[in-house]
Amino acid sequence: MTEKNVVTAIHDALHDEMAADDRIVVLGQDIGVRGGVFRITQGFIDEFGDRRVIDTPLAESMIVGLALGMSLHGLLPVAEIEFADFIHPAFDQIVSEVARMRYRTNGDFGLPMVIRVPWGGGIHGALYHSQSIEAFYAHVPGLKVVAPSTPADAAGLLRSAIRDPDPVLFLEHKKTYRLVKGEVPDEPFTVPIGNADVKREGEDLTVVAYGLMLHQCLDAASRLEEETGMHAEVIDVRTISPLDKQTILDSVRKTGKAMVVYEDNRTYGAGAEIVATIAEEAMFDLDGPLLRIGGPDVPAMGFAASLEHAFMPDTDRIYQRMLELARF
Amino acid sequence: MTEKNVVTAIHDALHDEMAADDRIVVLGQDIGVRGGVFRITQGFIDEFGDRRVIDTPLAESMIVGLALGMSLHGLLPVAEIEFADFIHPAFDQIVSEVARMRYRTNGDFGLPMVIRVPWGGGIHGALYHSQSIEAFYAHVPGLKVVAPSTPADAAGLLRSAIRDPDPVLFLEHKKTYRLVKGEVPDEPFTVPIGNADVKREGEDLTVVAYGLMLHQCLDAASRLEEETGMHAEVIDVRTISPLDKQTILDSVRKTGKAMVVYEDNRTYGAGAEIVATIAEEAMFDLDGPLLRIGGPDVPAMGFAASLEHAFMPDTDRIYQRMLELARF
Amino acid sequence: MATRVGPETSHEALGLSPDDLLAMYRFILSARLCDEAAFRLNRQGKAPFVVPVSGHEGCQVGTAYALQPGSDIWLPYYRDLAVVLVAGFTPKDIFLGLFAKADDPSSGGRQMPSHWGSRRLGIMSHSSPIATQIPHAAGIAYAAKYRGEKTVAACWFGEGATSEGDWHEGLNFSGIHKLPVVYVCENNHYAISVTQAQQMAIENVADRAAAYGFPGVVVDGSDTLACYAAMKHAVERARAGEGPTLIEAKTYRFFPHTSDDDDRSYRSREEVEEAKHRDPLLVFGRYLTEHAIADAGTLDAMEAEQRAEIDRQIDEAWSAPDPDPRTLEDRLYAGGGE
Amino acid sequence: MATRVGPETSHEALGLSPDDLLAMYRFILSARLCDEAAFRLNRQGKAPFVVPVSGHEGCQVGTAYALQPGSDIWLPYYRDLAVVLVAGFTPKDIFLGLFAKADDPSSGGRQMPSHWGSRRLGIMSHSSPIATQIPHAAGIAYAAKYRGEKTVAACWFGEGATSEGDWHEGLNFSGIHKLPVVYVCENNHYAISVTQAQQMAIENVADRAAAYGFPGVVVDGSDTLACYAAMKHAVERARAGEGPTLIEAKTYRFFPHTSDDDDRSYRSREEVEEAKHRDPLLVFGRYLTEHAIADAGTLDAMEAEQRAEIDRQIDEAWSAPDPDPRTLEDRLYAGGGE
Ligand SMILES: Cc1ncc(C[n+]2csc(CCOP(=O)(O)OP(=O)(O)O)c2C)c(N)n1
Ligand SMILES: Cc1ncc(C[n+]2csc(CCOP(=O)(O)OP(=O)(O)O)c2C)c(N)n1
Ligand SMILES: [Mg+2]
Ligand SMILES: [Mg+2]
Repeated sequence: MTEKNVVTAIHDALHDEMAADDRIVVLGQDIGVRGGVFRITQGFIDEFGDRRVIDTPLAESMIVGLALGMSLHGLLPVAEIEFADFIHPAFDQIVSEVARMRYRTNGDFGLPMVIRVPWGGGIHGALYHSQSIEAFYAHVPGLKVVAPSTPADAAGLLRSAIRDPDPVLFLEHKKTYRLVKGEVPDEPFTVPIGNADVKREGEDLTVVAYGLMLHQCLDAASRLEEETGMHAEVIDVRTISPLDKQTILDSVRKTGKAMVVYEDNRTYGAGAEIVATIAEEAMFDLDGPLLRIGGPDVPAMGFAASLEHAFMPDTDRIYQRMLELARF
Repeated sequence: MTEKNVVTAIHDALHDEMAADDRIVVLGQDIGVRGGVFRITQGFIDEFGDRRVIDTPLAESMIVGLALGMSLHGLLPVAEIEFADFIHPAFDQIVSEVARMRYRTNGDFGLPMVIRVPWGGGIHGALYHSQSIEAFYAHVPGLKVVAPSTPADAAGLLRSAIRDPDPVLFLEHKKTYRLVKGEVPDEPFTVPIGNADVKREGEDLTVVAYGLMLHQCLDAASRLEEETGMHAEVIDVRTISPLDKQTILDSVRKTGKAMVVYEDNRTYGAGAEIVATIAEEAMFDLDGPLLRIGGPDVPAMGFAASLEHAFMPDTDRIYQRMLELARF
Repeated sequence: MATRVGPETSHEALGLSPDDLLAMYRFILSARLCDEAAFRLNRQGKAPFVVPVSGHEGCQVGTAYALQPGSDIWLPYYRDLAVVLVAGFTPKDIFLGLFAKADDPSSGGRQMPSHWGSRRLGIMSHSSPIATQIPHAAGIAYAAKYRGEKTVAACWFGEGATSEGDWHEGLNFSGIHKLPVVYVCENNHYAISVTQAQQMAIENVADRAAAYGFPGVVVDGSDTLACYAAMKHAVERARAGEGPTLIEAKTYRFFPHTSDDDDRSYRSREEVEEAKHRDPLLVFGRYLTEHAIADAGTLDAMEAEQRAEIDRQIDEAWSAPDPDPRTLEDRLYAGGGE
Repeated sequence: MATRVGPETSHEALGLSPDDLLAMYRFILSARLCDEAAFRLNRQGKAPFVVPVSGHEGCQVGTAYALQPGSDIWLPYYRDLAVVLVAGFTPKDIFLGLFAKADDPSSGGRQMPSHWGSRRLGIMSHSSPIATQIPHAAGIAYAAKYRGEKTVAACWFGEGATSEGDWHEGLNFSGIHKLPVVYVCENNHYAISVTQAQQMAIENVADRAAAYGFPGVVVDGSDTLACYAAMKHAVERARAGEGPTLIEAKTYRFFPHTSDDDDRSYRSREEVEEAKHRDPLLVFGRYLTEHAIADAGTLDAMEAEQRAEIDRQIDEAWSAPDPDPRTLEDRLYAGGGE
């Protein structure tokens, strides 16, 4: 075990996978001598060379389409989109091509490939460096979408993603990069795609979250325990698609109360599916209202600190809603 | 009043608006001499000329970006995307540019423009001529998304969309184009954006739908009445964003039972938001489970008739679930 | 500016034997006959959707024949019936797709007809959205080069496809890395109804190659040997590590865009009839007779035999099983259903 | 192939008066001083994010000065501080944006600094995603032509932007319809750390104009008058209905990409110092003194006066109110909040 932040955990896992398998190549903007704007590929160009560490032109659709072609011809590409906000030009390649290759060929072709994407707010990124994009892609059959929130999960899920026979969209919350630290096993362990994780056990209510919000929920949960002695069970979704309904429903059936917290625009967001799933499958086990906390329905957050702060669901607001629900 | 099918209703409304206001231009692929692949702009090129009826190159991102520029400089563009399946290359222009212009300029700029998109299945379109796209765009703040299901609503909502000071994504279900006929007022009436419509009144359960599914739900509802004497209230969402919660919640509070039907892939689909909204705001008024019927989570429908049929939620399946719920 | 290749007079100079020429003619003929049969089946209500090839067979066979089946990679688009025949599809494979049968090698009846794909034959699956396969070709070529193979990736598309951003992005990357890829534009001057003049402000698509740092070549698409010559040279350059080539074959589509299209609204019958004077089947047939590779009788016999063979394969395809609706959710992910 | 313009020797030939030259110099100087002040404020912790312009001022002022403020349309990108000064922004406007104040004319503190926009001044709002404004420029130019105006739309971007599909799609449409638009590429040879050689296989972005059927022009970006000459000619062509021009100004970015960047990882200090010998401020200053438009003393006085003025406007901007968090959901739709 070694304590690492999220950036280091991802850097090390990616590095070790590349060292072990030369079919793996990384491609993206500024990932070479610059080491990536978030330093995930720091030093890679010197160790693996520019044939395996490819600084691409400024063209996201091409980056994804190129990775697809590489995957079709025996490589294991790990593409980086510089910011989640800039993945939109690649929407057609991801939705029409990457996600559908296996299905449209009736299983004749498969596409092992990973698209790494730094997402999320709280870093003064304003409208175009703060977006959440999971709702768009979780809805796309054929694509797996993971969003780890801790260094260990990031490392373990990245290894699973690289070894997965199908395409994986790998979401890394920018604010957690250096903020969140934790113990990471030194051996090449994996965390399975498709399993949510109970990050904190409790019996009074269930709180479902992912990304930065998971940590805010954990903080609110500790405060709830300190101030009221009540225990929130906090579930880290980890894999947004396919969604691990079982873990969520088991917890809700146990606590009888549920709330879902996410940073993205609230309406038609990923949290809607989680709430809808609980409502459809566990409504009669509930003894309290079903709550959802999401970001306001405006395009991401403003640059001004006052606007960014007003956008992000904060620990205090989450705590207050937890309290109401627990007391209900 | 004149009886028209959906194609004629849209053709006539668009024609009359263009005749009345020469700021309106239409642009898209094959909309000129070809009259559009679905004949919506039949004859326009002769009447309005090629400066107002623009056959564009094969580039959807450009079509939307071009329309944005036209709107910024005083025109009222109505862009056509040939099939909803081909709007994906324009995702960035729609999400990052069109939807955000007013917000990002703090109201300094506004973008009156319409993007017309034929969507949906049941026409032997296979994986890439059958898709539903509403879930992707309903989640985008700043963009209005409408999906009429009848000739009158199509005409009235198109006029509202063209006159709206903000961008509107106008979804036309391909299967309804010639299948659905109805009386359309001859005067230039409008149907307000943002209002759902109770297409059939009832007290035993509430059924929420849009697009082709609305008609299947109406058929199932008549059968329910004939065979059991029970009455389903069928709500046509009409505007997917902003969602008319009030009309839906009022009905659910009245009937105490609700089901949501949509053609798109079920998981993380638009129906999830509707179910979640009902669960959050009316759970204690429910005296039955909350049901959702959606398409399977595979990329659209296969070309083989057997696969297409297996994909589409059909009237019989809808009827059976209605029956269960009504009897609950 | 793009260079011009052809007219090609001697097949010997190209290293093509009489057998090669007859094989090429057979492919052209077979594609033409498949087309006619498909439209016949469409009228009979047995084939709901047909994408014609007629008019394009010469440039398709000419370019495809210069590749190495088994090792080179094919990225065709829906118009490329003749390309996939050269790549190894049988007429039966074509009709299994047309009838959307369970054994359709491209998609098991999931995709529309003419959306080709076969892992075994190295034909990369493509979708309906235009030009998305261009960056795929670059990625495949990059992987082939990375792995030290001599593989060449060839990618076909229409002139309308050149307007999509993906086309620009893919060619740009290919040029930067001097990848072993050949881009073939089948310029038939229409994108459904949109004319070339509405599509671009230039006369030759091939001139765009200069924007990406590699050569562009214009060739007469009805001259099969000229197309072969241009492709042969491009493939050699690619194998030698000299990078991509953009070949533009000027051609014409004899039938409507698809069986759903009505082309009378956008082009005159005279224009269509005029174009048929340069029918690649006639042009190449004439070459064979003039060079005494075959006489008219041989070619007629070949046609009769092909017709019978194709009809036989159509019957086999027609009687094949439809996809089982219970497989609807299979093969979305690895291991998902057998 | 692109043509070359300049070096430009005589301003008279360009119809520029001594006052014009002094005004142009003042814009260049003022942009430079805004840049220095912004980095100072960044170090003081008062400006979290700065996008530098230094090195680009010559080509920005040279091209922008050839437009008609009030009627022509500006589509700048984040690097174009000097362009928006010419278009009518005051230094205070710049710093209201830098401090994300409620009165920031571009976005009221919603967007990052240097994401320019002003309806009043005809500066079209842009976003962070690169190259999305290219089709907007085409649409605006189409509308201007449709309405029978003499308006010209001018659109600036870096060489990295040319790799995006939108760039290709927008230029293609502009060429087809011979639109009154001028595209200006500020080629500083880097897209953050990605070199031009990694970005494209060609030396001159301007050569790509041939792919769209209109002229491309290469000009030395440190030669302000040469940039003006190229732009003046392009604007005249556009107004005369002769269509678009692609101008490529070879320039250099003296500072890191932004205040968040560290450029030592991808370029040597020697390279940066070398480039400063062609500092457009020095080059143009020399022109003014050599042509006796102004002596060193006048220029020094202008600098002192500008410095004081900018500091005054910075203080005003700094003390302006922050956005009210209660306005977070306002102005998403028309009528949504005041
Ligand atoms: C992205 C996208 N937009 C629109 C379409 C509809 N469409 C299908 S084929 C076609 C024309 C293609 O023309 P071209 O590339 O010249 O090929 P051709 O059919 O002429 O051989 C269009 C517009 C599509 N399939 N994909
Ligand atoms: C679509 C998109 N991808 C990536 C980025 C991140 N990014 C911001 S600026 C930049 C480099 C732009 O280089 P260039 O166009 O040459 O302009 P310069 O900064 O050199 O003036 C990149 C990659 C972005 N803003 N948008
Ligand atoms: Mg064509
Ligand atoms: Mg640059």
